[in-house]
Amino acid sequence: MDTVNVSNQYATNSVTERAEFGDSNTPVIASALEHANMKSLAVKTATGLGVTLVELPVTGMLVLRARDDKPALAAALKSSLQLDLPNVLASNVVVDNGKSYCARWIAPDEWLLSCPLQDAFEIEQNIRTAAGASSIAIVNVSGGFTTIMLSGNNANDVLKKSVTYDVHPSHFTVGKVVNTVFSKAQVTMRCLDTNHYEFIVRRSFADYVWLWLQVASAEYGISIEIE
Amino acid sequence: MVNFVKGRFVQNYRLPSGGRINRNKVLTFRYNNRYYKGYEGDTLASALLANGVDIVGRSFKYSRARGIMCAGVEEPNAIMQVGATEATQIPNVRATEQSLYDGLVCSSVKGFPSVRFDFMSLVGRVAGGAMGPGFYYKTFMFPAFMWETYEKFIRKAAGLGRSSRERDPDTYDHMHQHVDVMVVGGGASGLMAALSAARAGARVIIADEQSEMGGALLHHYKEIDNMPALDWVQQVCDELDANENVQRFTRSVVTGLHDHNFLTINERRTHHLGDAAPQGMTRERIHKVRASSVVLATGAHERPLVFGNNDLPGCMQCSAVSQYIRRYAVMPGTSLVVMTANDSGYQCAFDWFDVGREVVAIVDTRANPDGDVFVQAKERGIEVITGSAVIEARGGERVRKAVVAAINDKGTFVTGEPTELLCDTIASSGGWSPAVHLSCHTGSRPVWNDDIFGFVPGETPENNIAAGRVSGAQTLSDCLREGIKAGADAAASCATLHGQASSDSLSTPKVVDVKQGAAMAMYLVPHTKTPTRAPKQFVDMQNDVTAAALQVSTREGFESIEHVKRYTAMGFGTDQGKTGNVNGMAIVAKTLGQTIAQTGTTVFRPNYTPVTFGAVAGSNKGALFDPKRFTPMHKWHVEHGAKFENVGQWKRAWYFPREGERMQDTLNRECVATRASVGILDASTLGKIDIQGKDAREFLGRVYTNAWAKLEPGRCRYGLMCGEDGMVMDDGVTSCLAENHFLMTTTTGGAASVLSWLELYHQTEWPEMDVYFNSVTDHWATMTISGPNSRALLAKVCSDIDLDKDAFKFMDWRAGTVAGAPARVYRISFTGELSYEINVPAHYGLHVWEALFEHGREFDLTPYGTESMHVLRAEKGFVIVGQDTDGSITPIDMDHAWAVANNKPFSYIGKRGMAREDCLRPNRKQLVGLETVDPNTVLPEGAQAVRNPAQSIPMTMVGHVTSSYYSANVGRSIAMAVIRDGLNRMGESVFFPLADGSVVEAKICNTNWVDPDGARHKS
Amino acid sequence: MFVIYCPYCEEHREEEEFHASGQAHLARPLDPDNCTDKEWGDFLYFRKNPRGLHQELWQHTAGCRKFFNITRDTVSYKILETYKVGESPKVNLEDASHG
Amino acid sequence: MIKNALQHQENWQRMWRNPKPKAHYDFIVVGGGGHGLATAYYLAKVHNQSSVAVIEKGWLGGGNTGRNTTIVRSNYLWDEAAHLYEHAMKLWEGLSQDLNYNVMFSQRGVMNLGHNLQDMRDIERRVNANRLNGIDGEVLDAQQCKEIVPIMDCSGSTRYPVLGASWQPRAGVARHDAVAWGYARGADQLGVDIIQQCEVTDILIEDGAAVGVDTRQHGQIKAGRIGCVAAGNSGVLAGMAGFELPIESHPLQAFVSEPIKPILDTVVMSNAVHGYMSQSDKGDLVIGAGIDGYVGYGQRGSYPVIEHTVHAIMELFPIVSRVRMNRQWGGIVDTTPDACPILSATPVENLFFNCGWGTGGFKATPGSGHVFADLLAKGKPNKLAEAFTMFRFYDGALIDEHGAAGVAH
Ligand SMILES: Cc1cc2nc3c(=O)[nH]c(=O)nc-3n(C[C@H](O)[C@H](O)[C@H](O)COP(=O)(O)OP(=O)(O)OC[C@H]3O[C@@H](n4cnc5c(N)ncnc54)[C@H](O)[C@@H]3O)c2cc1C
Ligand SMILES: NC(=O)c1ccc[n+]([C@@H]2O[C@H](COP(=O)([O-])OP(=O)(O)OC[C@H]3O[C@@H](n4cnc5c(N)ncnc54)[C@H](O)[C@@H]3O)[C@@H](O)[C@H]2O)c1
Ligand SMILES: Cc1cc2nc3c(=O)[nH]c(=O)nc-3n(C[C@H](O)[C@H](O)[C@H](O)COP(=O)(O)O)c2cc1C
Ligand SMILES: [Zn+2]
Repeated sequence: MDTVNVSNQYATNSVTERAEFGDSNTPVIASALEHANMKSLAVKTATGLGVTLVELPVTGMLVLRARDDKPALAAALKSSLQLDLPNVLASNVVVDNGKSYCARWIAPDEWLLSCPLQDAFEIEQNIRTAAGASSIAIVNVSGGFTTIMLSGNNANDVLKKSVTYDVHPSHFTVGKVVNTVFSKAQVTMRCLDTNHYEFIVRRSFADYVWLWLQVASAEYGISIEIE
Repeated sequence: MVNFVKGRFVQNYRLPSGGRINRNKVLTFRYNNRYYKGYEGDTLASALLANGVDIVGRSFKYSRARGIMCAGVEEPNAIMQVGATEATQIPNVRATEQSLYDGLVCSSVKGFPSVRFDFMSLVGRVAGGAMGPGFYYKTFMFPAFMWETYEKFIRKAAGLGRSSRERDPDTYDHMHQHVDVMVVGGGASGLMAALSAARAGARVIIADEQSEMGGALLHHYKEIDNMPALDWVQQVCDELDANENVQRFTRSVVTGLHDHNFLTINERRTHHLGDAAPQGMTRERIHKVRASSVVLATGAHERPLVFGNNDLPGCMQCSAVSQYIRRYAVMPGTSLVVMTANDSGYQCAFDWFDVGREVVAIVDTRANPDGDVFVQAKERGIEVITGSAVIEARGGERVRKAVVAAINDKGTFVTGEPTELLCDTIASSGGWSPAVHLSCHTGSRPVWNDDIFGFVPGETPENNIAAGRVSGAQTLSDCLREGIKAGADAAASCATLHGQASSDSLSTPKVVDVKQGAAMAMYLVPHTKTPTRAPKQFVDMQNDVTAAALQVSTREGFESIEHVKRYTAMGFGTDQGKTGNVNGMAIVAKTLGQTIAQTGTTVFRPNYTPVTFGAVAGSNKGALFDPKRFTPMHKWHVEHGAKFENVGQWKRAWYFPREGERMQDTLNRECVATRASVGILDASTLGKIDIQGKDAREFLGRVYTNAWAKLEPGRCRYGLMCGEDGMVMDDGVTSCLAENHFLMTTTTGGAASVLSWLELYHQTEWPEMDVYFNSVTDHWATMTISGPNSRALLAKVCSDIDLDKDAFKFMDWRAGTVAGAPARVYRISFTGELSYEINVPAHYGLHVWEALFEHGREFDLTPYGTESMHVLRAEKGFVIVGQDTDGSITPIDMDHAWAVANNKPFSYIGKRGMAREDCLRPNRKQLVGLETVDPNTVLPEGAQAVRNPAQSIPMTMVGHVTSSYYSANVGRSIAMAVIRDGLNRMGESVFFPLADGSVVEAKICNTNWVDPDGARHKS
Repeated sequence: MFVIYCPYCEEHREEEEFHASGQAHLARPLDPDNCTDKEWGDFLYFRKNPRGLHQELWQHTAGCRKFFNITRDTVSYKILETYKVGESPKVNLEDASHG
Repeated sequence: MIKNALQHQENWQRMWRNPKPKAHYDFIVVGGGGHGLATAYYLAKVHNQSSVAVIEKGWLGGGNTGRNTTIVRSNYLWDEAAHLYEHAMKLWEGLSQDLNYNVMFSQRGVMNLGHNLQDMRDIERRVNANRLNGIDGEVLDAQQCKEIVPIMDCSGSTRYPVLGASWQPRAGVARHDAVAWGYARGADQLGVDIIQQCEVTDILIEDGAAVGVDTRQHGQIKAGRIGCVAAGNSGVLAGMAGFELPIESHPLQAFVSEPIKPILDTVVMSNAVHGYMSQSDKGDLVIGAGIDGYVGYGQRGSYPVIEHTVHAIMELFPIVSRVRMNRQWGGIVDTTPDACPILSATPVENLFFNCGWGTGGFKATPGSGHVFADLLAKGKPNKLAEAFTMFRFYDGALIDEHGAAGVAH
């Protein structure tokens, strides 16, 4: 049995290598809001320009952890993705060949890295290799979240209805990442630009968060876009 | 008085010009089934007065006629039922706060059959004398059984308005706000505070409960900076509105000031628009404001004086009279007597006089008033009767006369012969009570100020700044100056602005102040008779509390003002004593021979004015009451007719009934199919925690009761978790993924608390340990296939794991691909059958689930829910923590001694707790199986066991049923129970006396009903 | 409702993001197996519960999930300091205590 | 009554005297809430003690007695608790007559709702235990709940549908202030000195035994035995005597609506969605909220707790959407780890504590006073009190009412 400190669930069976069987060999990816049928929602709700909502397709998500060996993790991330480990409440983004990688500060010993879904395993392996024997942990949590984008002239108003955090542009600045309470759920939110926000939501809560956003946006007019 | 003609435009009491109303917009409304007209800009109260409606309610206890007394939130009498339809009924609307809208329907809340002729008032007249304070406590207790009959009648008379019987058609929402400076009140002081804070660069909110900014300036016209005051107000508002850092809210009451400067604003967005909110708008919004500093510029409420029959319609606050005349162009009557103990009362006489109506006299309680207003009154030719008071009002249902008499200097007794003045309105002013309410919400006590004869805010934990009338400022220029300073100081104290707060300082606007004469401390006006014998002198109109009642209760020993409040109900009403409390305190103080400062106030609490439950709930109702958590396969369950069970926030498939099946039929089918072939359960809700690090294994050893030192990668083990008290807390299977890497599963309900528990011990007790915890509950979709055909089924969708029974053994796990998706498959079993728990990333969950069904047809793959899962595990005697345990069960009690390792080097959590004296005593309740003597009888879960069913009540109970089912597989009922000393009493009978009188006998047995040797799950 | 400074997120956040976990600095007996029922009971259940300054443990549950300590006045609800686990408080309880 | 009315309410007797404290009493009861006053009353009445003082730092009944939602029931799960609360219930049933003061005990029934399957199992278990302990109770299904409370949404379409309830018909509400006043008057008439506005600042201990108290306003007062009945402040008093209690004092809040016409004839409590509501004789809806998670002596709580409860109330009673919340307030409740009280001797001789009633002791007021008077008079616990010793937190014999009794109010 192998004794390395590796989560090897994808070791031999990454998504790209498909095994051979019958008619169900193409795994179908379902996002957390698949059941909501965005297409039909988009048709029904495209009534205004106040707020635009989008659920992104399933994204690769890795939790990166390190305490004393944080420099090792930082170096590993840098070498594998040219990405710096962000400081408190910050995020760093690298776009390479049309692929986007974003590392978010979650806690002093925790970061959330998003990447293309298919690349998650490889990135995990690369970082682990680069970090060598240092004490770090990486967990693939791609299935555990969905990403919702909120934009439009009234996006900040909707945010004010939803989270207790001070989202004034002078406080929730571009690039800032905040874990906070979203009504009765929790989210990781990032400010991408004025009136443009990203919510990373636990999959099982996605329906609730989406519904909430829809209700909170209603007065401004919502359009739902499909990615 | 006035001729009411349906639909005719009467408004006999409307002045031909003036007021801040829009005469071009005529509004029709209905009050007590008659139609009236008013104008845009009216309140319901001003419109009623314009139409000459002077009785708006009946009092609670004595059923006396009551009229409109005030013009603002402090109004105690004009309480209305509003709403044109059943669903839009609103009880207890203050007519003075309700803007008029077209089609408004309202009625008075008290009075049967009508407010004009009231049946209860007869009762009040007869019984009123007997209804002193504490009336109920001294009566009705004999005979004992009759109290509840009396109570029914008392309750019938209770309450003001009525709740709707239907659902509210409107919605409500909330908004979180963060500001540097929150200014409460938009009068002269508040406006200046907001402006100076805004100029200093602060983020500011200013909120006022009224429909427009200006506060007292709205009726107390003056010139400011050489322009009409309201032009000046407009100018300030324009500047505030142009500043993007300022939010200005009207119709917005600050209802509470909580710890660390957290405030709630109730913004009534649509109350002035109609019964129901316009499409797309929420009816009310609550702003939850976190402010660095708060400026309280809440002004003051005028205190009417307490005299005989002071509740007669026609008795009003002086300032209210001014407001009706100047703001609404409404005359509340035809001839006025003013009684005042200070200069401010004169203004209403001037306002009345200046529109050409009769002022009979100003009765000034002071012997020698010497302010400018005294001179001005003389100039107008108004008679001023000094050193006197209106000791009593007379009239049937409206003031007809004021009884005036000379009083001594201190205002404590009548010195002269009473004379009567004919009038229909008596306006009184005893002074002003600063609106200190908010300053008290975090526990601060207001402080008595002898200069103004009122309480001003005391020191608050957050050093909030009071400015203007609320702090005792007496002149408009003082108010303006204080406002400017407060705003600047508030901005300067904000951390975010430190240093950079530019004081582009505001110069104090120019105003001309008049010379003020000294006020007199006056609360209860003396009468020739003592309060108990004089005509009733009301302190709290809404609760019919009189001066006499206060004196009586004080003499009965209720000396604390808090006792007085509770004994008499003073200040308990919907107005919370805004006009009456200070008068009441003064009366109590005097009775006890102490000062008002010594007597103190009762506690002011939120809400400043009442807030609808709808607003407080906001959008957190219906589907948004609480999150529904869904598994990745939820959609499939819905499409296949599942019934759901709430487990925490999760929706779990409970069972999958087919057409025509009763629940038990479904369970029988699901359970039999599973053991006969293969069944499938969605187990995605189980908590899953990824644990990595060199010390992960040691950590497991410390938090679980059993041993982990030897678990190899690729293997799984059941773990039992206790609290430090040794009681079972959670359980689940943990797998070794790699030497330093584990996956822990927890119960569905325990997921969050177990993760927190692990973090707690790691972060605070053992920070030196190298270990990381991460929740992966949502990441994995988990489906358990169970039954003899599960291997064959799995083989159809998984080719890269060797499924051979020896290669992939019971309690092994393997990584592989299932239906094309990367998977971890665990060979663990909660049913006792050959089982595989397939885990795939959640986004593949539905796909894999469906693939299993595609291939499962030939095996009759049967979906089952939590209920069959419960039956199947009970057939094997597996426990469910939380159902079979209750926080008082140790692993030993649970018959899980096998899961307790006593030779681990570290004293793991739970070990010491289990060793306490009471946990070691014999005769504890232990988990055992039960078989009813009649195999078809299913014991109710929760049935209590006794050894001797013939014992009389109270019976000695020895335990209870924790789980109980009919098992189609076993062919009889089975149950689990905790029974005292149960493990030593196998084969003995226990009895269950049930609610229907029957007694069920059952025998204690062990719990392994199916496959006791475990051959099946190992097969 | 409190506003609490998280020493890890280095920001003030609303109380709703946090969870209170009782008295701080409760040391688990080092040798549980050799302590008396009384000593164990004191650790498990008996608390200072002061009226006045209190050192308590909180978790930033909806934020960084870190536990940290607060010195708080249980009457005025003022928070005098927050500090990380392992750090020492700066406020001396004796000095600032209420009567 | 009639006589007084004719005399213009001028001749009522004082409810209680305002005596100067004596130098020594046989018994001092610290705390003039319902429990303390009842203790003094029964010491005088049942045990014929004539040298008894109650020392109260504020106004009588100004602690939790004056700020609770007044729910009285006895349907507790465990035998020990059930017997104690039922003892209280029996006393409630004759209390107005015993005190000659109407405490308005109104046995309008209390309903504890179940919203999930485990709730219903717990309800079954508790009601069965109650029945066998001689306490009235039934298990209701959703339909029966609807019949008793027509305004409740029992439709099954709510987030957490009402599945059923336990129902205790003999349970109900009482007028909280009247309870304090009635006991105070009764005790005063039996010679008990009630000393208000007098704060105990220290417990005087000599040779390991309590001999009296020190007070802010009246200095030292000596006593043979001292009973502390200070609810939320019990920890502070224990601190004076040099020991800790297994208690934390937390804020607990409640609020009332404006008075409206009767819509609710009974008491409804829900643990799972957390809220409970009744309607007072004056017409206000009296609603209890949850507890704050931290120690707090401020007699106020945090706003999210209020909101949370309003969400629950709106979920159960959506028709009250336009009814308004008038006033909210808080008390300081003394919570124990097992949600059961402490009636106990202490490490200090002659010093006894009656505390830990937490969020639910109003209902026990008569029983608590009765049993504690017995403990004080005799120096050792009777059968009803035995299990409630503070030393159970050492040997582990807890009486855990959390799980099964739900909201412990
Ligand atoms: C919001 C709320 C709702 C509740 N709802 C219910 C309910 O529905 N049903 C129910 O059964 N229970 C309920 N309770 C609990 C119940 O109120 C209490 O358990 C009960 O009232 C306690 O009574 P007591 O006499 O022991 O305490 P208290 O009434 O608090 O009396 C203790 C007294 O001790 C005094 N004191 C303290 N320290 C000193 C000192 N050093 N010197 C002198 N005097 C001192 C205090 O001033 C106080 O008056 C509720 C509590 C709250 C706060
Ligand atoms: N009549 C007199 O004798 C006299 C004497 C001195 C001053 N004044 C006048 O009084 C005014 C003083 O100004 P000021 O600003 O101190 O008081 P103000 O009464 O003018 O303004 C206070 C404002 O606060 C609002 N308010 C109070 N509590 C609130 C709450 N909780 N939420 C939202 N709004 C709330 C009120 O509706 C009011 O509009 C000046 O206009 C001055 O001319 C009158
Ligand atoms: C059962 C009950 C009913 C109450 N009803 C009202 C009420 O109708 N109006 C009111 O203003 N306060 C009411 N109160 C609250 C009291 O005014 C007060 O807030 C409470 O006794 C706590 O005291 P405090 O606020 O002075 O600290 C009620 C309190 C209780 C316990
Ligand atoms: Zn943090």
